[in-house]
Amino acid sequence: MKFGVVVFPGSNCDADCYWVIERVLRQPVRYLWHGDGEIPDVDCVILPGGFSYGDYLRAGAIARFSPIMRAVAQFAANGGLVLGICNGFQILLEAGLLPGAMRPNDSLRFRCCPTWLKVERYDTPFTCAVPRGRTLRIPIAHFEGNYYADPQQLRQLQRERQVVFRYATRDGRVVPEANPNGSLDNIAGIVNRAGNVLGMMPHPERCAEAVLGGEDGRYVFESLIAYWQQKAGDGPR
Amino acid sequence: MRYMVRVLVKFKAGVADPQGRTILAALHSLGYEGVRDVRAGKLFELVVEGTDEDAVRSRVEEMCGRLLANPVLEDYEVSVLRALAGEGR
Amino acid sequence: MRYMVRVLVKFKAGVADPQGRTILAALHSLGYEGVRDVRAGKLFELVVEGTDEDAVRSRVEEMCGRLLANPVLEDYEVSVLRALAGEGR
Amino acid sequence: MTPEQILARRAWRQMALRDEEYHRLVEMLGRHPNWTELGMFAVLWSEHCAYKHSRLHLGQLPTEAEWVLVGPGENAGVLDVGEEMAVAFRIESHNHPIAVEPYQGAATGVGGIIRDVLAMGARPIALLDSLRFGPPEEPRCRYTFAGVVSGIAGYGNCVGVPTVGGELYFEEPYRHNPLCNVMCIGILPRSRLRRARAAGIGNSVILVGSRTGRDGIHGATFASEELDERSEERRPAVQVGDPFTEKLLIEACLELVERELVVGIQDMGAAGITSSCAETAARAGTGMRIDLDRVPLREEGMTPYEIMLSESQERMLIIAPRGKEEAVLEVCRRWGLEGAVIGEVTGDGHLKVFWRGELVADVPVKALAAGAPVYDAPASPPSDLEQRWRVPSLPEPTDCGEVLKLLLRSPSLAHKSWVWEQYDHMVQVNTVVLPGADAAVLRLKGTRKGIAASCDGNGRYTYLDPYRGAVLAVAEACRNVSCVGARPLGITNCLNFGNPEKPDVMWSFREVVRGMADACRALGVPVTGGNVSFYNESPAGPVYPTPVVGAVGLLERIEERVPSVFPGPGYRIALLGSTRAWLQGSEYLKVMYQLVAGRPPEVDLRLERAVQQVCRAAARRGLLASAHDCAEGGLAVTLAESCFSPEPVGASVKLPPELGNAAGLFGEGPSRVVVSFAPQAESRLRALCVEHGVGLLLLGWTVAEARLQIRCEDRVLVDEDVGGLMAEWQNALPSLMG
Ligand SMILES: Nc1ncnc2c1ncn2[C@@H]1O[C@H](COP(=O)(O)OP(=O)(O)O)[C@@H](O)[C@H]1O
Ligand SMILES: [Mg+2]
Repeated sequence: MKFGVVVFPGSNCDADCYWVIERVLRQPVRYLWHGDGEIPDVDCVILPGGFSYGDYLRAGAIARFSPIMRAVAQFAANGGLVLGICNGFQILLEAGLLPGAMRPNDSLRFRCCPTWLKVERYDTPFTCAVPRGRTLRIPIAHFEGNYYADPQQLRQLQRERQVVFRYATRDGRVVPEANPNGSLDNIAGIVNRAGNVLGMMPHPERCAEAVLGGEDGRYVFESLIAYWQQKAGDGPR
Repeated sequence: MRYMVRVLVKFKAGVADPQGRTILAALHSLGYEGVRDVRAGKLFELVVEGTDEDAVRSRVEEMCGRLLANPVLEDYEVSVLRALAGEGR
Repeated sequence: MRYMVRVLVKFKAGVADPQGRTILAALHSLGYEGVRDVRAGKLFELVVEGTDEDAVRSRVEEMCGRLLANPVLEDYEVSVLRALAGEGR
Repeated sequence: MTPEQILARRAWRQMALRDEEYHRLVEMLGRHPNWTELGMFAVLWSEHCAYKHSRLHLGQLPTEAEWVLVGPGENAGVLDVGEEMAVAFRIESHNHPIAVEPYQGAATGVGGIIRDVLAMGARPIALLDSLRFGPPEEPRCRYTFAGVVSGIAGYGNCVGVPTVGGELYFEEPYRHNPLCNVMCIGILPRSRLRRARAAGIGNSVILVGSRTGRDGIHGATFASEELDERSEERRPAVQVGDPFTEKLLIEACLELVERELVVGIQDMGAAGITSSCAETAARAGTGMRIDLDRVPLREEGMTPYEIMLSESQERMLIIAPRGKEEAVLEVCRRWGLEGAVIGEVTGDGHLKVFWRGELVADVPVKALAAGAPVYDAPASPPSDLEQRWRVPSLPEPTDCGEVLKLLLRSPSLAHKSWVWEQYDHMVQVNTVVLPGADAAVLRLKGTRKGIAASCDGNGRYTYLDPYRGAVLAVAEACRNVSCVGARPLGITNCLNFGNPEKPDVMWSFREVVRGMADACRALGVPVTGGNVSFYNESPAGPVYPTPVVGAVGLLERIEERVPSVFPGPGYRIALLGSTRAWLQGSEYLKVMYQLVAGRPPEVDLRLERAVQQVCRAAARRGLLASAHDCAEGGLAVTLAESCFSPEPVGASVKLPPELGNAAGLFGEGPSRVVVSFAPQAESRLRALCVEHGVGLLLLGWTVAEARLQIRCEDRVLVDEDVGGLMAEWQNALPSLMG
């Protein structure tokens, strides 16, 4: 499965995603430059974490206008798989590829710590390989991860089952104490209606190797590969 | 002509404003009990070229809608403060 | 009485404003070539109790000096926007 | 101002140059300087740039070892770690800026030290921060503390360099003079090592990064009739960090190095263009000609003086091969950065500065970069030194459990996650041992190795005895690195002191350097660089003499790292090394009696070295389940911290009679490590200890029930629920900070 990792000015988890895909998952991967207007032959586009344009206006606000984002929107509209992690999620929100917006954490402090995620859906390309019932331990690291949607958007998210990850306790209870940033309904990750674009604040690439203290993040990448292989097996390619 | 334009961006009513809340608490702890509410927002001051105030205002409003504010969360207010003398063409 | 007070905080002239510069570049790349300068700052809107406008203004100026702005880096501007009807005592 | 007016008004004095310094520079120049030249000398001959009061003494520090590729004198030290890889590292202070603007002061400090490491051709992979503030009960101190932490976070997180460790103390003398020292570590393939040298006549001098504005044009060299109050006003005293540009600068510079477009590279710190040009030319024995009309400016109407002295952040100076200018500028453009060819390397040994077609400065680079005088300032011990050593006789505590809790919530000992959760400590996916352990451990991608790092320096000890305090600081930094199983390869140091013109400050400075030199020699660890920060002094007095030691160590195999908490029940607990502990200078005296008193212990450096060797050898052989340096708060605090794993573990400990008192429980001292190990490892561990002449005192067992029990003979000294102790320790900082 071929991956592309977008490099925006100020991305800083681009190399981490690249590393995990190449060295841990052993899949082909290339960087996609923000200034390019086209997406080459890849099966999944990753918008990595970091501080595109320094997050100087709002996280993701400037990056969404990069030429590559027009191509990403097209790629997504054609059913391509798009994974936005942290700043990547913020960019997807600003670009309108996912509903809602991010506010600063309610503590007004940057927060880097492990979180436990309840997986709300297993029928997405991003979660199909997660063992049922397993709460995932994946770290966050952000200042603006306090998800907000207006009431109408929220109703739509619920109706369409678009929430994929919620912050939870270790045993999977979604309670206010488990919410690290004030996010609405403990939302940590959502998909678009079609289910091919996911945004998540936690960083799966930071816990894909045992030496870094956990491997739960691998499930996200392995899901993508499993989904893709299945699809390739199903239909003509 | 060049104009000095002020843009204020605030959270919409109803959107919780953690920064405002924190500042309010800090002001109280400094003894400013009389402060009842604080809302935090952003200020941008732009120098913009244009033929007249109205044209400049509507251009900046467009910038707000596209970039300077996030319509899901924020409202904005544009005011053209003054024409900048001696710097126009 | 309660008053709505607006505080604008900006970097002093001469201080580098990376945020403003980055926004300026973004506006240019969106085609807003006519924008010549952008300075970014902060906005606070406070509801403050006080006997009259002057008292409120000078109290808020004091808050600016102590908390809302850092005078070595920033200037501030306080304006009392209006008395809030029906909410005073 | 003309040279005549300078002379008439003795304008150098306003620039903090002494009369004899002025005469010295006139002699070197062979004439009177003009205004711009005077400014250039004044900054480069300032204490900050020229180390006038410290240079003489710093020479004592050992700087060599087989694996040292670059020692002091460059922007950062560089160590060979094998497999064609090298590690660059350095520490620097930003104390004065944080006193006036905590957030930006700290942020720009991070930016500066990152560029030092970048200037070696290294990719910055980690930061550590060593912080000192006044009492946290004081709102102003909390404000400074919170601002500094968020400034480090704001900058470090944005540039994508993880902050993996540091230290934090709160003490009265830092009330008006908070300290912020930041250390940066970078890695590079050995072949990409670059020097800050302007070599090759005809090569181009290229300025990359932010535009030059009126930032930070020198407090020290400030003031004159020309630079009147109005221009003073225009000149911001504090600078604003731009981590976004810094991130682009990192990527662009590394790409330039990789593509062999860099002959020399230098960051632009204090005195910006002046120092970077003069220093690179001086190191290469060349000269330079630069044209100020080509420098991209942020503001209109800047004078040559201002351009030469501007300290605008996020700029680097690149010396590029002649003919490659366009290739360099192309890389800059791709990264969205401005670059400008501002001059060329010459062979005449002079820095010649042109502006609007005129020669506005012409100075021999050697005079600028190396001509400053060196002072041997008078030194004498403070008159009350021996008084500081007196400790009144004190009663034994009645409830040791309560004392333990008090110590655990003392802000200097409490859990620091309130700080490091604000730092991205994981970006770059190298952080194997996260903040909270004795030393952070980073893997070296592409090898099996790891890098360990720790920052240490207890100012209270140094205040009480500067020589011993410095030895203790070096010993602790190296011990922390050894506790995780790594071999200390080198240290960098930041020496924070008051006014060196005061004999007692100078004396403590000299004692500290002497102590550091002795400790480094005994432990076989070279000093590869550092920073001196004087004048940390207010009317209330100087800071504690505060040497901060940043140690870097190497783990040959990352799997051999040792955790600092007990892994679970059923392990043996022992005290490795010395069993001696002192209440002198301890946190116990401060917390219980508000006493900063007593002479801190002398380190037996032979024993210290042996203890560290045992830690490492045991780690390599897989004998240790955990190891935790026994530092501030003593044995009781160390045992408690060892229980504080994510799944709390209990410990049942029995102390020998001589340790069953306040000194035994809460006393501090070097060369002690609390270890745990599987029972079957005991004989091999013991053999190692015997081989190195190190003691191993069995204390007890880890147990499933999460209680910490410390007994001595038939007395129960401590019997506390680990969860409760942990809550005290974890909640202390958050509840202070609200
Ligand atoms: N300012 C700080 N920034 C980041 N980490 C810190 C800071 N202060 C302390 N820490 C981390 O907290 C842990 C405990 O620090 P400290 O009490 O100084 O340890 P030790 O006594 O072992 O040197 C260490 O892992 C250290 O790196
Ligand atoms: Mg320490």
